[in-house]
Amino acid sequence: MIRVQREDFDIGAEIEALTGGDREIGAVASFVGITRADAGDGPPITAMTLEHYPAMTERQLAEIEAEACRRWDLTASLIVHRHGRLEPGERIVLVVTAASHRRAALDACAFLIDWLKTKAPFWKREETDAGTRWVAARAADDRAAERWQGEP
Amino acid sequence: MIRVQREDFDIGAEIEALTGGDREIGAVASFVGITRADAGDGPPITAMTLEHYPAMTERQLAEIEAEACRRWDLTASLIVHRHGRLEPGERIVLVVTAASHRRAALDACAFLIDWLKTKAPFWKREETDAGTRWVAARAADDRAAERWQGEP
Amino acid sequence: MTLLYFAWVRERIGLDAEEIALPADVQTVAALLDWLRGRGGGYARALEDLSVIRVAVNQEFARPDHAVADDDEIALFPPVTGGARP
Amino acid sequence: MTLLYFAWVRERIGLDAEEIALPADVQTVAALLDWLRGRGGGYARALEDLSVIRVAVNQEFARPDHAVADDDEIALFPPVTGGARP
Repeated sequence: MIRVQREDFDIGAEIEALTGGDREIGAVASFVGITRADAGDGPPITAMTLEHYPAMTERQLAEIEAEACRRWDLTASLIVHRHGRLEPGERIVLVVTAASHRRAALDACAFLIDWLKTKAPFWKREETDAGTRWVAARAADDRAAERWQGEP
Repeated sequence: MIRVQREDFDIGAEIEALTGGDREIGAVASFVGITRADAGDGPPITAMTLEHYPAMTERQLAEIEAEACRRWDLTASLIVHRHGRLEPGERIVLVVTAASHRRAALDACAFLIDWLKTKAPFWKREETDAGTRWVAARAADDRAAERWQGEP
Repeated sequence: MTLLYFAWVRERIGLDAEEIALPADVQTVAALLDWLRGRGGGYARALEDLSVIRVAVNQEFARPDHAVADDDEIALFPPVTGGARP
Repeated sequence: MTLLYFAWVRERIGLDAEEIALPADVQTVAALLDWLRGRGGGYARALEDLSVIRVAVNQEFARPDHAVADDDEIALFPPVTGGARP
């Protein structure tokens, strides 16, 4: 299941709605990404705006979720990604994967978040006290996503 | 932070209490283990009782959490493990790891749950319609935990 | 043809979407980019470095030699930067 | 000395804990297990196969040659089976 939305999400409620009552599930892995102020080599980030191309973003999120379900034996999965303007400390993305066994849930969750952080069709504009700028793509993230090629 | 308790836990509330308001956190990984009825090669499990040695269990959980904090740059971590009698569908264990970056949170969470599932000082007695039995240790789980030796 | 622009491509062109009538000799993504750049102004500024321009035809990434047709939805944008910061 | 028993060791011995006075010649974990087994009954049944008995001295796993003393807390149990089922 995928959702791209402006609103925040409730982790516990999302996990419960996805997995509650399913007796096949033995393992639920989840990941929450949170907006940070730390910019590494620049002034602190005061806000970040995520722009997206709704039809394409939803299609690609659905495709990567289907890919995870092909690679691992998942009972349920969920991607919730926010768009719009986010301030430091705000949740930005949620991935939940449920399976009978822990390895499938953990590996699928890591796979999805690596993809989302690097390949998801979003563009980021960061605000700092020095102004705003569009973030350029990072090679390091592409390498993290490439870890999965050929696996499992 | 570690807790061994008989009561259930609330995933969203635990994550919020652990991570809320910390501006260093960019990634929160979590894992929930749930009791399953599926016994693989035997009759379905109707309940499972976890026995533990409180002083030793708490000491070992604290040690493995400290080990995870040495191996990865974590901002916060939590292990909640239940004991007592659990029926299929009940939550049994929660691991939460928070870090600035996703790789530390994901890897530390997988490390902790591998350890908990295999090395945590608990003994399991399973009930089925055919009777009850103590579960024997599994070599496959030892191998999963050994994956971490020498890492990261 | 529907054209969609995102991120700084949108800002430089000054539009988020427009409908155009495709000239008969514009039959590929590369030709479309050339033709748009030829409009000058914000189009020329947005498309001055094609190495940082990505194109989707009907919501799928498309290479320069991909065919374009009058009923396509074509989007121009910079390389995606992923969801969250790493 | 405090002895604690867990899981099926506890069930076979029929106690979860007991206080004993340690004989002077029982100075290691191995000697303690031999001495307990010599009590017969549930002790003999619980300790018939020492390959599936683990021992903790003061909450730390201990090998057969580990020293034992009268003020120790010593726990006997089967190999741990981990928290959840895999």
